[in-house]
Amino acid sequence: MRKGILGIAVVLLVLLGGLALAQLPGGVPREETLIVDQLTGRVGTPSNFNLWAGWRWQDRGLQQLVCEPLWTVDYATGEIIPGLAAEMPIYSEDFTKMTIKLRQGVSWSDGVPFTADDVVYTIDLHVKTPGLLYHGPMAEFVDKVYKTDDYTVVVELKKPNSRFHSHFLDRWGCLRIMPKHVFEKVEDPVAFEFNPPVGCGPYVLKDYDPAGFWTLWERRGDWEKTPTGMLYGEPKPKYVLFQAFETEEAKILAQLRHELDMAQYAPEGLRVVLEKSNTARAWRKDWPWVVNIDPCITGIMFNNMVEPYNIKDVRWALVLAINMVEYMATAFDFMAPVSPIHLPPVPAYVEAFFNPLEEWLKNFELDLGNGEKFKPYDPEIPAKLAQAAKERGYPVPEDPKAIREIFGMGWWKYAPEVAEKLLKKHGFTKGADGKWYLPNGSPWKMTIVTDTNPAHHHYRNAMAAAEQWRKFGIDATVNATEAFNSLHLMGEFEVGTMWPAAEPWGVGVDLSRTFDVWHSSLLTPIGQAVTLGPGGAARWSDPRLDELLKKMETTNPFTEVEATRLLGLEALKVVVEEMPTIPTYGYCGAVAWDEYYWTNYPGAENPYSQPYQHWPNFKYMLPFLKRVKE
Amino acid sequence: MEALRELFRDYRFAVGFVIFLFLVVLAFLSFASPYDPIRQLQVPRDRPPSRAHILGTNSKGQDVFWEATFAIRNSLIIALIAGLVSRIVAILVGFVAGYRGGTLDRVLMGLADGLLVIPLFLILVMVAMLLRGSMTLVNTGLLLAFFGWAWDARTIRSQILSLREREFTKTSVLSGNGTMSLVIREYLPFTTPLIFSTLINNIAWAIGMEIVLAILGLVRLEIPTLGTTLQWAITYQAMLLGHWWWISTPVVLTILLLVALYWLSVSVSEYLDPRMRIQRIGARS
Amino acid sequence: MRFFRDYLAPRLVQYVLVIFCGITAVFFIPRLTGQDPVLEIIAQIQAQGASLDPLAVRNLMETLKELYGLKGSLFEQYLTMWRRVFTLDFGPSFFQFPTPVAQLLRIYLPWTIGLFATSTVLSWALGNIIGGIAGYFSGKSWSKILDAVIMVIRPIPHYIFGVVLLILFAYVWPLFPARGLSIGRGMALNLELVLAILRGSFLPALTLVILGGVVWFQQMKLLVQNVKREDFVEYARVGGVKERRVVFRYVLKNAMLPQVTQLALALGQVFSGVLIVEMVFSYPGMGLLLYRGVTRGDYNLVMGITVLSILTIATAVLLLDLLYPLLDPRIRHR
Amino acid sequence: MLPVIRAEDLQAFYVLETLRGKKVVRAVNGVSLVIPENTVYGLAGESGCGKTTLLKVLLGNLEPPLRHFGGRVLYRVDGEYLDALALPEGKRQKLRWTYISYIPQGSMSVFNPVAKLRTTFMDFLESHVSGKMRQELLRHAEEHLERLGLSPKILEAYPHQLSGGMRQRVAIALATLLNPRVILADEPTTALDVVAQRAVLQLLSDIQRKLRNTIVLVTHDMGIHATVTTRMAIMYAGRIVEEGWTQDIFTTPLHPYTQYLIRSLPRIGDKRLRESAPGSPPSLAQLPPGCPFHPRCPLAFERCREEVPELEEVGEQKVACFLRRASHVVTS
Repeated sequence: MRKGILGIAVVLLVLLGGLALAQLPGGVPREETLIVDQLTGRVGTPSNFNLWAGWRWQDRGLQQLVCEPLWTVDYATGEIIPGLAAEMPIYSEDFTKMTIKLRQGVSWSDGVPFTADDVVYTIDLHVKTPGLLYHGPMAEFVDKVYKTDDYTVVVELKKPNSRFHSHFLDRWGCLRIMPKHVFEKVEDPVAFEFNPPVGCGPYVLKDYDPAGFWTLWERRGDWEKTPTGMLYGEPKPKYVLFQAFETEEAKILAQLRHELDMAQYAPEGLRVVLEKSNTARAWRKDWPWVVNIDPCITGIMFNNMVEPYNIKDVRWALVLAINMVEYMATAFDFMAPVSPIHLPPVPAYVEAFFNPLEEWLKNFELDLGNGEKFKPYDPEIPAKLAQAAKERGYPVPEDPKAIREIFGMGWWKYAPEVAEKLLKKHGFTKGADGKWYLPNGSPWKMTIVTDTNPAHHHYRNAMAAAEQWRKFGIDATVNATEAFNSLHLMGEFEVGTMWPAAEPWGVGVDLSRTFDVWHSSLLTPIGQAVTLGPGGAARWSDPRLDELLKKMETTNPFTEVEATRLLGLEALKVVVEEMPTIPTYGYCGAVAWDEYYWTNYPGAENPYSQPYQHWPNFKYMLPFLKRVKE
Repeated sequence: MEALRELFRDYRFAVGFVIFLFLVVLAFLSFASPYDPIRQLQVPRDRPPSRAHILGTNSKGQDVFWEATFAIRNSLIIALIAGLVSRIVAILVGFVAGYRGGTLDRVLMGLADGLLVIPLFLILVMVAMLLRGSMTLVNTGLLLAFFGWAWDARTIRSQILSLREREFTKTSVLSGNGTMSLVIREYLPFTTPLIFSTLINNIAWAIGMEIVLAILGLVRLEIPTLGTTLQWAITYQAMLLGHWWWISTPVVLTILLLVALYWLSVSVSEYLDPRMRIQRIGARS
Repeated sequence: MRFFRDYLAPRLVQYVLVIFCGITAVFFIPRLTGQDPVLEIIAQIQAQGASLDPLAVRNLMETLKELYGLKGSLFEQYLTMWRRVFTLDFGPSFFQFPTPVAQLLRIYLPWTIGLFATSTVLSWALGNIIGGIAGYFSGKSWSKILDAVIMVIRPIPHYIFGVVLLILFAYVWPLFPARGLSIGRGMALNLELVLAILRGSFLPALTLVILGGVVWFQQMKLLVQNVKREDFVEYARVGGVKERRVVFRYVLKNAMLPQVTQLALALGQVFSGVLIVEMVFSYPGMGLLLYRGVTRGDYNLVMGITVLSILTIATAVLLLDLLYPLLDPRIRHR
Repeated sequence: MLPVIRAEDLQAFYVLETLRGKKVVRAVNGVSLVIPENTVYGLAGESGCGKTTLLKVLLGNLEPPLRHFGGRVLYRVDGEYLDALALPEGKRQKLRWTYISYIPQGSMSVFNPVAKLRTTFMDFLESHVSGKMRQELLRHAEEHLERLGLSPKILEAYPHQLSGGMRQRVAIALATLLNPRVILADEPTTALDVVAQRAVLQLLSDIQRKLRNTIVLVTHDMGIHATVTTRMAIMYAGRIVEEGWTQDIFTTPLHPYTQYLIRSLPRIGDKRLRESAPGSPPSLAQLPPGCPFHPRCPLAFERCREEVPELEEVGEQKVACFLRRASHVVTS
């Protein structure tokens, strides 16, 4: 009988093995298909593509391949790319009117031409329909919207707004234009499934998994009638397959077997792929491999409404208690650039903000009491990090410029003795056991709230910070919880690792998006949800910042670029002085590309586009890809 | 003492005991560890086994051997709490339900079935999430104990039910022996092997469950246990990066521990089984 | 009639009670987690980059609460929940909004039932038969070797076992896809589809069958070693009854009886192994859905899955309880 | 009077292998017996003296840890003596139930609890009778039960549905299904109440009378021996210490141990406390030197502690005691 079972097993294996060459969904040919990793995981709403009504896993290809926004920001340069718009928005002098010029010759994927009617319809519908995501800002600001001709739309505003265009500026979502001819036939635009989706982008839906593991897209025959086609030419892959993986291992194995072309990993996963595959590459061809031109900054957030974190000196003491070299070793194995300010040190920002600020940073002083001063900035941190990374066995370049590119511009000194002074100034005491006690005499216990995914930067920051502060003498523990977001928004935390500051519009010089959240009018008491996350969760404000924000509101970011930049610079100084959140290092994506079927990815040596497959700009990368075997 | 000597004559007991003792010694070694189990970057990272670090070092900069001593200690603590506490409940419920029968039996078994029929694991996950911040060793053990008794209570009860049907119960009851003496003198010897094997199974289950919870990230990951050690090795891709010394340590320790327990249980239950003992000791019939 | 009163009726009462208590517990536990699903959704929208102004957020929160059935007091929500249970309409999933939970269940349930039922039945049958035979011939060397191998396999965590299988059979010897199943929308029911399903399900099923089977094997082996020493077995053997008959009709049949009860109860333990295996192999099952639901505080989804599981498992246990007398005459003819 | 079974200097020990060497339990230690045809032959002795093991050896059922160390067991089949322990297993299996059968101790549980009795009967029949249809075999079983005064309807019952006494009688019926020449019955009445005991003993006697075969009746209850058996042997510490006609043994017990056993019987009108031998039988793993009974024997003397007495004939009886040598006088 056992023989029988064995026999059946063998037959089954052979049968299955015979069909081993894994077929792609829909039987599309592998060499014409680009297979990419679905960053946000399995799609929860596989049959629903209506991204105007809620979160629809838009990175399944929807925002990359189907939707063309009016404008997209290239976050690596800060440059704004007009898509459906023909040029930048034109504001009236008092910022109460915005005019949009539209691109001509574009058509929807079902052949209907794209015109100003679509834009007017979209804005109108949003003003009228509360269930849509962008109903709020549209209803608040739009007074009237009309077209002056088929390719010009005018939006008249109820009150001045110099950043109204940002609602249509795509970075990870914006108000995209709806196909009027589809939606006007629909009774309830919120419940509408929008399946199949109709867009101005270069691809159309071919098939998808009802369980949400994958979505397959096919290039439009008339791709030249899309902004992507007009701007950059024919997207090369005939098909694009978005595939979700539940575990890192499965993703790695798929890429090693050339069943996956573009993927994002934790740094360890990236190392495996690079070690085991001859055809895989990362954004940089050499160490540290990862994409460090991301516009997001990671770090630590204090709840500024909770004692003792409402005290500036305490926040600063905690900064000085961090040994950044050890911190980076624990957090990201030296692979990310550190940042002393609330922006990531990407090239555009180095030029616009880091270099101009460097002198100020070097001279910046903390008041330790008794007239004692301390200059906390340490420009040597990158060199120290480079040394440590070299000792770890990584091939670190010698060139100081390259070192600053990889490790950042500088960070804050490791000065526990100064931290001690700052704390003692406020009545903190240090016991004989080396543990810190609060002014009221009880031991200093700290819970750092963080996300549950150990591969995420939030988690890594929390672990590294807890480690440093434990060493300093604080009883710090990490609480990784699913309620991470809720706790932050409701203010029910003391220290957390939410983004320390919101990312600007890509890396444009306009920092309004970063600082808006800290306007005093938005300050929310504990127990009530903050409405502007994530930075708002810090529950902090400053009159100086309010002043600067007011000025920003009346500055046109397109025509008054320098003034906009200078306002940002001043705001950065205020935030550094007060340190309501601690910036640590710039977000890094550990991207791996397989060059078995496709090549000419936008790597560090040729950064013609941003490198992620989950950002909307992905469509602008596709025309540049090349088939390896023609 | 005679019993132990008898047991040691069984090679499975002897080997199982030696392995178990070895693991307990390892657990105790943790008290002599030169490293803090929670701190990172204490030693060079990712080094294969060498004289300085006999099981190598991991990607967090910890010595794998010394971490393992903490892991085995903590896992044993969790499993023992879970196993012993749930055994007490299971024995009480099983005996009372099985012997008394009637309404009490129905109520108790209804309770046990209720616990079993709800997808236990789901509730466990939900409660673990609720308690994650306070999932210390004791709490994890108690949580597992809370979910671990129902099954075995049912098993023990059915054994008692079948014992109740046997002649000696009737004889004993007719001859006016008290309930306690019946339970202790007649039932306990018959159920002890079962209780032991359920204990071992439960410990195995608790250790396995702890690993599952750790892999899902539902315990405090900085406390080293077999599960969290494994979870960190998985997170850092130890398997695919070829850090075999790191990932195989918790796996091998788990296997050793469970094999040792299995052998002990089989051997002990054979020893305690009166029928088996007759065969083993001879013709005292 | 007595059979009904003494055996059937208590079990039916118990069945109803178990369902009631189980569902009530599942209603309350997630509400203690301090997670607010509405806030989680909003945070998600914010984190994904939509820019919402305060007023919009407030409006959105109200709308979401309405939709999710989170309005009103806890007691009102509890009543709503029971109405939903009876209509099997659990409203929309929170994090997969606006997909109705019922629709998600329709998509995922067949996969899990397919994988879980097959692997449970197979592991139970194989584990018990092989374990029974090995227990009967426990003196033979093949039995000892098998026992040793299984002893070592049993403690291996599902995750490790699954990943090792994946490495072996999806990479080193690429028989199976690492990507998991790829069943499209409009795939017709034909041989190709069946093969695709088989290929996608083979490794997960194998993991579950092996790791589940070894447990049954060990239990059965111990049971058989006890039953083997029962008088009636020894007597039959001494009396010259053919060995095959002794093994199957005397030993296995008697040792299987407790295992039937165990099977009924094992059904309740589904999720741990299945969940991990579904994760490792990207298998579109309920375990996966459930875990995501739990981690996102998706009450409706968790509710739907749990209610369904409780109903299914309680019914399965009841059925097995009702079938049991057919197998065991001692219960049937009291 | 021809023997059906002859045992010659049988030695069978339990050998327990442990890490620290072997442990030997001398359960059957040099037993010679002649069991004649057409009798009820009794075997008496306290618990733990090797009676059950002796039956196992007589049945040829030696499984580890029980091992054969010497001596022979001879069956007289068709006028020829066969060495039962030297026979191949298959041959031995064939003789079971047709030549020799066995009612084990605790035979209450000899039936498969999840099968109807009919199935169990058929299992035994089909294993021994070839070339007959199921229907014929079933009829045979029914007829057999009827002959023994039991209703054939019980074949449709499950074991747990029968009373203890009834189950025991069915067990006897099962053992005698194929008219064996010898039936070894190990404590068949121990767990039964007095009424059921009488019914079972009655059945055994009836069978013996009808089939004219031999029943070896093992029990520690001397009362049963007195009423049922014709010849008997007394066993102590793996040896036969006395053997003879039952009547003789009860009137003139020769061995001090036999005397104790008989004195322990309750007698009507006897108000004295029943006496039994002080102490308990020795461990079979650590036998005392000399006569194994000497530690409990009030009459023991020097020689008893050094030499083991052989079983010798004293008149019609046989006894293993130095006191009963021809030179000694019977004093009791």
